[in-house]
Amino acid sequence: MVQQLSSQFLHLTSLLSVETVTPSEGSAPGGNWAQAFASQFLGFLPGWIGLVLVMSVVAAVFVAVVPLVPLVLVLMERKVSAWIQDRVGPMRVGPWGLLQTLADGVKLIFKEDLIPPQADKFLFRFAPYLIFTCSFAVFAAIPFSQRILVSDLNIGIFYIISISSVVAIGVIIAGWSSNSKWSLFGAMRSAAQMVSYEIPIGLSILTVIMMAQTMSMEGIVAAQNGAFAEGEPIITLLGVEVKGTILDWMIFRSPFTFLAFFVYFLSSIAEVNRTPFDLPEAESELVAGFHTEYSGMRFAVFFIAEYANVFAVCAIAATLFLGGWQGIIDEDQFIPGLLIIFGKTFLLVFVMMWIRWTLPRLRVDQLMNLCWKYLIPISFFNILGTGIWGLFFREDSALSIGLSFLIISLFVVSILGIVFNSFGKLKPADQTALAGNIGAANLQKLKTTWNERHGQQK
Amino acid sequence: MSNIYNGVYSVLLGMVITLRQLFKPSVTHQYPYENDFEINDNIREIPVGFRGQLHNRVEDCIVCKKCAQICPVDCIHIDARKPEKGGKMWESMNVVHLKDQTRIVGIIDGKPPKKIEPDMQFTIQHANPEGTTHPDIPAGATVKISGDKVDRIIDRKKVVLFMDQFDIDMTLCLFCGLCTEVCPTECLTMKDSLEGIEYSEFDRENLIYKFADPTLYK
Amino acid sequence: MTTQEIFSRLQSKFEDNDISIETEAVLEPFIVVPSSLIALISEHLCRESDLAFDSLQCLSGVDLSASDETMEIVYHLFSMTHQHDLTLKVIVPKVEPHVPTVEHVWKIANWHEREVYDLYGVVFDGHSDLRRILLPDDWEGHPMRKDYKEPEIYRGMKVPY
Amino acid sequence: MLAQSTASEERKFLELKPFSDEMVVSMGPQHPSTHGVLRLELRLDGEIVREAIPHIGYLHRCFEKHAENLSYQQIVPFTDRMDYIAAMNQNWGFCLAVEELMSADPKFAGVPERAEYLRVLAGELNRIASHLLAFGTYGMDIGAFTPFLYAFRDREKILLLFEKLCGARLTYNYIRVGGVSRDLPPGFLDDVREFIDYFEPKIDEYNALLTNNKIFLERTVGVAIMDEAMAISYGATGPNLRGAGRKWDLRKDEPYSIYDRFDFDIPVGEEIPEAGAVLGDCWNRYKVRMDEMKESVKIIRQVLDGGLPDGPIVAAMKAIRPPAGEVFSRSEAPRGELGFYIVSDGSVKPVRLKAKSPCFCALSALQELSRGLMIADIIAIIGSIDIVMGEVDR
Repeated sequence: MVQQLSSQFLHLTSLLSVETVTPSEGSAPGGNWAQAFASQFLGFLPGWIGLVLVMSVVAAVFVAVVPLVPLVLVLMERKVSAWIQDRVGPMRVGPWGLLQTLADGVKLIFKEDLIPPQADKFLFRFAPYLIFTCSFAVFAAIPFSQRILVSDLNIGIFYIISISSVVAIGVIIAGWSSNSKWSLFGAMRSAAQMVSYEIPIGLSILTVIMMAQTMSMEGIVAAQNGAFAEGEPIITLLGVEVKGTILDWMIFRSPFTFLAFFVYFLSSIAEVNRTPFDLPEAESELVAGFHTEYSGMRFAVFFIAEYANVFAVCAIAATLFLGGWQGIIDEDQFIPGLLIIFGKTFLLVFVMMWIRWTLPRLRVDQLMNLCWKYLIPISFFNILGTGIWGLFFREDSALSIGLSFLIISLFVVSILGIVFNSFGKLKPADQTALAGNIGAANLQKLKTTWNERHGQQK
Repeated sequence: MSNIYNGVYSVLLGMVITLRQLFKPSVTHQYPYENDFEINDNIREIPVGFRGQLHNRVEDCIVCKKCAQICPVDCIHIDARKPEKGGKMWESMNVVHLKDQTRIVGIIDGKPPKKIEPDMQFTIQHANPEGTTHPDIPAGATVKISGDKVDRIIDRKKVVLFMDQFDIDMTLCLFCGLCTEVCPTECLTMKDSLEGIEYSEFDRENLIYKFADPTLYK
Repeated sequence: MTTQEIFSRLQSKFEDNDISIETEAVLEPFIVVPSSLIALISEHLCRESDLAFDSLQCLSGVDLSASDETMEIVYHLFSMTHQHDLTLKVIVPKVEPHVPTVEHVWKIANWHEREVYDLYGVVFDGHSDLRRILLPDDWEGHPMRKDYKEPEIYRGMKVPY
Repeated sequence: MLAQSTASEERKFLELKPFSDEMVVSMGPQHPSTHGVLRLELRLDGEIVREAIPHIGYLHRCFEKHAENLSYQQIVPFTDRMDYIAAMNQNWGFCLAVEELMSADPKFAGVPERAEYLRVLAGELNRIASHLLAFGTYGMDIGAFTPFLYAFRDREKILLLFEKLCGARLTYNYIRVGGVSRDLPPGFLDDVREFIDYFEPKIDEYNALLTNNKIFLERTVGVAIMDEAMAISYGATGPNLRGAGRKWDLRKDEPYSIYDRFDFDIPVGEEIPEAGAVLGDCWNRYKVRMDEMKESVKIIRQVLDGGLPDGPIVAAMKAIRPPAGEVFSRSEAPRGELGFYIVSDGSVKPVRLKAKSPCFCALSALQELSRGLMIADIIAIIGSIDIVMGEVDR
């Protein structure tokens, strides 16, 4: 019996493995393995019931497993922030405080579920689940390895963008239904912010889609096919065949995708409401923003969803720009794809935390300025550039890779050189140069408005 | 363009600073688990003269009520009465505080000088072991101590009043230390040890410290 | 400029009024002005270019004892331009004390006068927003007066702890 | 009297036009960034603040009424509780006033030399601690959490020094009428030197981390300009006045204690057109504090290098019983000029003691400063004028 089951399981896993999808195919093999599974085991039932059963089991497993990621992330955030701030972080629960978030979760579950008497009770209850569902639905389309992918939609990235923008609605519902002015402020801010930052995100992703010529996530990964490229290995080290390089990753394909990566990353920080763009929950201004009135498990759900979102945007960035689950070594899964993509994602998450614990917060108008005046024009420029780049280098030629490598490395070296050289040499004279865009004209404007306002009172 | 440059530059500068801190050891310690202040070197010591919990060595107290008078928040309550006949009294004697934080209770010959010079010699008849913290002087012995070892000498007055009540309400105390400064016999002190810091109680009543000890006056 | 010089200037300006100076046996000499005149005098002191008392350092009420029938309001002025200082005093009765406001001269007087109103009950005529500032709006009495009796109960809470 | 007062007291809420888009929000008393228990009544049009009315008094502890029933010696611990961030300077301000009152008494010899040096040492260390807290909390108001903990890390070192010096970490009760309470513990000066050697380069690091950060500049530069005339009219002193460009510091202009013996600068705000920094904006007010820490380090270094004179630490006197009279004395506390007005009748207790707190004056300007700005700017203003509610409410 056991043997039979295990052989069935092996069969299942082989079904799970998705063949490298060529961009032109664009098929959706998502339901295939589930259908096969259903017909294998639940043949006595009508087809669709079996399918639904299988899918619900998968979904249950998914919902049970994926919240572990936020748990890890919360702990990681607390540890990273503690180390940055010369502290030790949580140390009490479990060895080195590893079980701290679990304990927090248990505490939150046992807390009283408070609903403000003036709140719209249905929407108040509904909002956390909406946010939770949407942020977890994103995971369905992210390929975590060659085999672990719930559904390879042919419009995968499109699906992700659309689903994740529903989160904004959840935030608005949460803020509005609490019937608290601070919550409403948070909701309004987040609505404006999320809607605005969807645009640079979408445009940046568009550059990748242009390069990969597919919207399927698996297809995009395949387009950065480094280690899985056909043909001779570039170099063989200690018997390990190195077939691709990181230059096959989308980020290094052209200078424009390189720029697009940063635009995407910056906007995604805003999309998941983290410092320096954490206006919807700016703790020093709006107390806690849209979830001010939530407590107990509902608050925990918000919290989990927030960190799930963080993980999701980072995983998407890793998939789109950093080669997804592919390493650069070989196709024998020298390191499992799951570990590779988790490594890349956690690196990006770390950078997000690092930014969060370093930078101050922007003001609302400045946030919008950054989006509309800088990020969106840069994104359009990227799209244009990517088109032209694709026009000139139709194939992935050595020239194309070399040129982009050259430009990008020049860029990186110059930035790093400036920062590390001038570090510690900051003199008062530099402050003027450092300062910024408010400028002389603006100064005059400020003075005139000032005089208008206070002139008569003097 | 310079705007973007400035933004990126200053942001990266800040991030380099925080990244450097990431690899520096932490400055905090885990308080209740690493609380052996005396043993562990990397834990900060409570300095000498820390203003912690108030403590009264009742055997030295002469119930002068100066502390109750100076207290800005009236947290010290003292009640005293004249001794009845046959009540136990002790004679006046001196408390010699040595510089190594120990003290000898006894009678020195002659009056204690106002200022202690290093070349002075004190002969102490070690009368009463009570209150003595010097380890190797037997009771009744006469010791000679040179002035450079002596920190200060206090007259311990003959008891004239019985202390019925000496309560300090630590819930009111604002730890200004005025009462310890006016105490003529230096019997009212603030603990500069772990006990002076760790004083939380579950019951508020326990924070009213009662120092009066009727067994002292039989 | 010393207080004496300022006093003689004030005297010449406000001739018919009862302005007096106290220099004997005090550390800092002060000028006592009638309460009706304080706003005018303040304005004069602030606007005149060689006096230029542009800064109101402190405005405090003083109740010397419970038996007195009057209170004092003390204005400590300072000139940032000429770096000289001046103390003005206004004597007001304890019953229905009224003083013109100096809010239009120094903006900080707004809050200082509210505080004096709150704690001493002196009403500053012409003040734009005379409300209690430190105590709750429904507190009864003016606690810094020496004859103040604290209420037994405030909103169901026992007051004397 | 009654008619007028009740009429004004009825106005408890801001008036709101019906069917307008404005709303009234109460910010505080429980709010993360009101620096204590300050309540602001905001009339908002979206994010724009049409009017902000500060309500204070939540921390009123009747200090002045208390003081009328306490002897001068007993008042000193209460001054600790006014501005608990810079308690040394509060002690000092009060003691200066009492000493000025007592100077009429021929038996009072004046504060001994050594005590003056100890006071300067303690006062300047406390000034650094206070400005560090201002820097840290301002960073936190603007949204950067990490500078706050860095500031606390370094402030902790100062608190440890104070703990050695006087046995308490926050409410020192160290500077007494006529001198100081304790002499230096052994090795204290070496500890101080070690600290300032460690601390001086840190200021540049903080400047790089926050002061010159682009986002921080965007948030603070050109926001809520309190120019010189307005600052003087509102009685704003200290860094708030100096940030407006007025070079005014009691330590230089009316030197008390022994400040005339030290060589230090008074940092003032500067107009930087490239950055958009205007005299008297939030950034300049904040920047003056950062620069003042360097000057304090300079003063401490001079105290250490010059060597402390030997001698008594407290003036010989029987009881603190100043002669009858009244005095208004000012001193330069970290948040501005702290004034004490004392009326004495020759007894051991003052008849009237009024504390003129710098935060009280600066906070009263908030209503005018905040008009027409955004919610986020209100936070920036409160942080930049650096109030401590314990001192505002007393």
